[in-house]
Amino acid sequence: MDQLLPLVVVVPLLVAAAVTAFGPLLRSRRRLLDLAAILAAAAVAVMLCVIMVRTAGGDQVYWFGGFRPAHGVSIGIDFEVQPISAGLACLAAVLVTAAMTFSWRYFERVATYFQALMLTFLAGIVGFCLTGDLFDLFVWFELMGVSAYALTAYRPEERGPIQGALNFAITNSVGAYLSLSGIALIYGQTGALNMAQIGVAVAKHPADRLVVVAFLLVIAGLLIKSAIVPFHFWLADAHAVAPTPVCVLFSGVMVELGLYGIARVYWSVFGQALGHRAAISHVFLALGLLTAVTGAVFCFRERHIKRMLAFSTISHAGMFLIGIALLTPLGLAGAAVYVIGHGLVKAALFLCTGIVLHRLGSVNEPWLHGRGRPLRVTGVVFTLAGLGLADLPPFATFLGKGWIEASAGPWLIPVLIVCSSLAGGAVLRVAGGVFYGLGDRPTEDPQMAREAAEETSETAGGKNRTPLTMIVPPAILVVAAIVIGVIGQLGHFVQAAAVRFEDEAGYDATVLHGAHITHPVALSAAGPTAVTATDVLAGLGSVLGALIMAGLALYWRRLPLLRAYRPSASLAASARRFQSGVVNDYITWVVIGLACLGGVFAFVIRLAGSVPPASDLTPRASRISHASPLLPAPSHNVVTTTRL
Amino acid sequence: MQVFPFIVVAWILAVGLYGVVTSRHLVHQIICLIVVQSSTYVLLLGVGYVTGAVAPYFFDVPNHTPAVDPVVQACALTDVVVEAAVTALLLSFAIQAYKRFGTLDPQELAALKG
Amino acid sequence: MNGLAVQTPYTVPVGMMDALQITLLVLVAAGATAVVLIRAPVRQVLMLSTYGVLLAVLFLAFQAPDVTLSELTVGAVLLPAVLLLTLAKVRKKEQ
Amino acid sequence: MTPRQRRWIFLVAGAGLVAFYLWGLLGLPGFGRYPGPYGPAILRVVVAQTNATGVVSAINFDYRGFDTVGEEFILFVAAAGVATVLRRLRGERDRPAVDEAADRDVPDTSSAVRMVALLSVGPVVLAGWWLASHAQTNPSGGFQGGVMLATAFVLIYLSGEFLVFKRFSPVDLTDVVEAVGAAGFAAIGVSAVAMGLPYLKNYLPLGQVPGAVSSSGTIALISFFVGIEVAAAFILIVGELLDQTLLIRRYSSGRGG
Repeated sequence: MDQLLPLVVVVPLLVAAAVTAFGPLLRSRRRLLDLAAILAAAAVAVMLCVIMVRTAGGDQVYWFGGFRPAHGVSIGIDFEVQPISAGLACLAAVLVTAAMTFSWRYFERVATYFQALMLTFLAGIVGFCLTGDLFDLFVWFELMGVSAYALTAYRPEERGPIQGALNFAITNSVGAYLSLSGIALIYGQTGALNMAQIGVAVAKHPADRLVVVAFLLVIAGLLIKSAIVPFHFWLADAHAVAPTPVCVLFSGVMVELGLYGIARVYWSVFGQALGHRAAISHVFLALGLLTAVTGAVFCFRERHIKRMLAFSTISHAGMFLIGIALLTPLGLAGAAVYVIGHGLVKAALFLCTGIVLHRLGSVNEPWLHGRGRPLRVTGVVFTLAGLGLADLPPFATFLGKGWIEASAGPWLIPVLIVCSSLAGGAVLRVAGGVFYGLGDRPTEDPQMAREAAEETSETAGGKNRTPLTMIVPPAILVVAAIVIGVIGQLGHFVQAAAVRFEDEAGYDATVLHGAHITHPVALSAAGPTAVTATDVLAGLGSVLGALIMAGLALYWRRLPLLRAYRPSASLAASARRFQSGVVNDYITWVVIGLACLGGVFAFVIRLAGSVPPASDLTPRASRISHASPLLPAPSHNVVTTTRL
Repeated sequence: MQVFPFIVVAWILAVGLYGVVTSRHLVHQIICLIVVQSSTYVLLLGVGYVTGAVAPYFFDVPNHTPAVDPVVQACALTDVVVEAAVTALLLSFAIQAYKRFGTLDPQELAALKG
Repeated sequence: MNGLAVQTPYTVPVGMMDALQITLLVLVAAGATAVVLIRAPVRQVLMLSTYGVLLAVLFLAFQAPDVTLSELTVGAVLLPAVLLLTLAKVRKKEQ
Repeated sequence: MTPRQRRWIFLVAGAGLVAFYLWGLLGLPGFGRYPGPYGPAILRVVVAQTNATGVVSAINFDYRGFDTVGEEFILFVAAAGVATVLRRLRGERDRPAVDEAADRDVPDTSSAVRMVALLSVGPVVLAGWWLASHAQTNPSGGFQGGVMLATAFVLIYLSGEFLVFKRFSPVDLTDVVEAVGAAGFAAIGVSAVAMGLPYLKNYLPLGQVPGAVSSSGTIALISFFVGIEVAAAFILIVGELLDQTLLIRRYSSGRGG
């Protein structure tokens, strides 16, 4: 058994404890502890890369405490590692390393707790990605949450962080407790906590009402964490106030983790039993579209740079959900690459914003207009990252979006172009206005100005030179986004990983019966991953749209027809009514969202007649029996797959 | 009796959520969050109960006496400690919010923050 | 059907256990409602402590002594203590 | 939304959600009819495999020990978060270290309370350690023992001046002890990995008498470390809150309250 798997989670935890223990003892040599923390995060990233490559040939299962399942009943906890889960965890480790390197000189007075909290946050993410046990998933979800709450309120001197952290903590806690209720519910019927075992137990008979309710409750916490409309309100508050290195992690990987959780829970546990794949796909597609459009519109309207990047993350979360909701290997592969590309690019954008905050002391776009000219390198990196966000061809974001569009069909292309151009346009507007002084001085929105002015610099600011440790990480991240986008056979590797992720019967055989499956069964035919002309056209279209939107935003006073346009007070007021900052509203929206989703699910699955799942797919329960358990040789799954 | 415990679970969840939504005082809201979480304990232990079985401790009862499910109790134990941790953190946020804003009403907090 | 799997010194006839559990469940539901409806912070904390004790006794009826002990120590003693400390800090300004 | 709107919207949507939840709950196999294989599967093998009669602690510290590692660090992060958020800020200074009596007419603790508190510190500490060390025999474990120990320290505050409490639990020492507790648990697992065994494998000798204090290998050891960590974490949390209540006051800084 591969001993790397537990170390990947335990090493950051041990180093976090060591950093806290030696903090008071090593008052003088503070930098030693920071270095140790950064090296630990880097080591985790390297280990995860090794694991990802090694699992390409076949999933790896690791049973803690040596308690292996006996004839289908698991009594311990297991790690079930697939390339997609290891890849997401690796992205998280890379971003944590970059964020901690960035904060080497960023914070004036770094208490020892910052590194410890970042490392436990990383451990929570890695544990969440790799675990194969449903309650373990909740425990790591909670560890990641508590670390995030403490990191959001890391600067209690300011007013904003406390209020943002409160909203974040209360909303996500309610989500976590609903997820736990869902886990308890499904445990009541199947008596199992291991995902594969639950999947097999639940797949034996068509989905009854308990499975539907349990599925929705379990993904309730995950929907809130992945900021899907109408559960997304907390994200903008938490983002706008968290310290910049922390925002890198919130946007780069924490939101995507919620979506990974939904995909994992759907495919490994509930997918087979729920059946009605087309209906469920349509429900989540609608949610994804709604989130993508809402995020993009709010992003373009926002003048507070961090809050704008937060809304662009919401918009992209919607696009990832669209990719996953297509339920095809190509869609999932596209979402995976899009997540990695977006994570790198968004992290670079946040780090550059951190540099602006460090040097100029504000994130209020109107006030910063033209003041960013001396920050030449930061300006270049920010603009490149903005183009990446707008899906410029060489970037990984373009590759991912291309596959999603190829898998969904032509109807999705205009929607994604509009969303990308709005989100990219907002970022390019900031790039043009702040770093190059293009366009006219924008009018001050008093309300947002007060909010952005609140964000005093996290350090004394006003330094004349950007320290190297602050400019190198974003540059490396942008280059990495381009390199990943250009790798040749990436498509084949990620698509095979996506097929493996969606193969439920293979997952059960691997976990419960120790089979080593090298050729997972594709539920629906894998699509072409070559970059086609339409992809390039779509990518260029969205970049062009972004440039046009940025130009319009910067020069709208001079354009004849737009001169009369005043940003209507009603639009701002209505937006303010929704994004009210009152946590009571957010919980109400959570309840409304869940009630509606519950109604839709109940209607779709129960009333539409319980189509026996067997006709949809290869029944996972029966396949296990004839796939002769404990077969040492890779079990050849010779079963015809029915196209969706 | 088959269903009554689960009706109580749904009632506690509903009351807890009502408290969180209509609360005008942060500490009151955090306490209602504790009530929401306590509904998960009752559900967990209710799901694992076996009629006529003893507690899963065999120091004075023969080994293979039919016992209640110990796994849910381990999960509930983990959950109680998680509750204490999250509540302590939320209360420290509430203290800081009071020192910064001078009020504990979420409505005014949002207004003051701008 | 006496519902008894085996006779041990601790098993209670099922009829009596049902009645015990039903009353405790009703008390816990009432306790939860009371905790939420009381708006005065200090009184609410005291009610939370009572609710913790009620929950602990219910878990005893569910044959879960371990959870009873931790609910007693955490839910009925430690959390109210921490809450009262918070309220002491928060209420001081109003005097 | 205004509070009134919010109340009505919640009543409607909440009713829908609770109805949906109840609709699912009624699908359960009924109270008292636990169907699952997990519980009986563990109950069959637990005494044989771990020689522990306290099955819940055996699950918490051995079968599902990895959950408990995560949960320990949740408590560790919460204590670190409380310390981070409540630490003394630029605009605040310690008040002269007199116990809070000036602007509140609080009578100082009566000698009866001091006596009872002082007398009960000993038994409470003893009970705490007894609970932490008997995880594998009867319904007790690291958590309950640790919380009991933390309340013992609060009794010290009740029995004497707050400064006595501070001398007994200086923040730095508590930090170190808490980190040692959490790291100790994770390190036991790593020691198994170092010997080529799976993480958290119970490799210590199990002892002869099931449920004896010395039996069931690493379960007793892990419970000991968990007890330390939980006690230290809650002492830190209570200590920080006591600090806030008694010592830290906002003084000169112009920004006011």
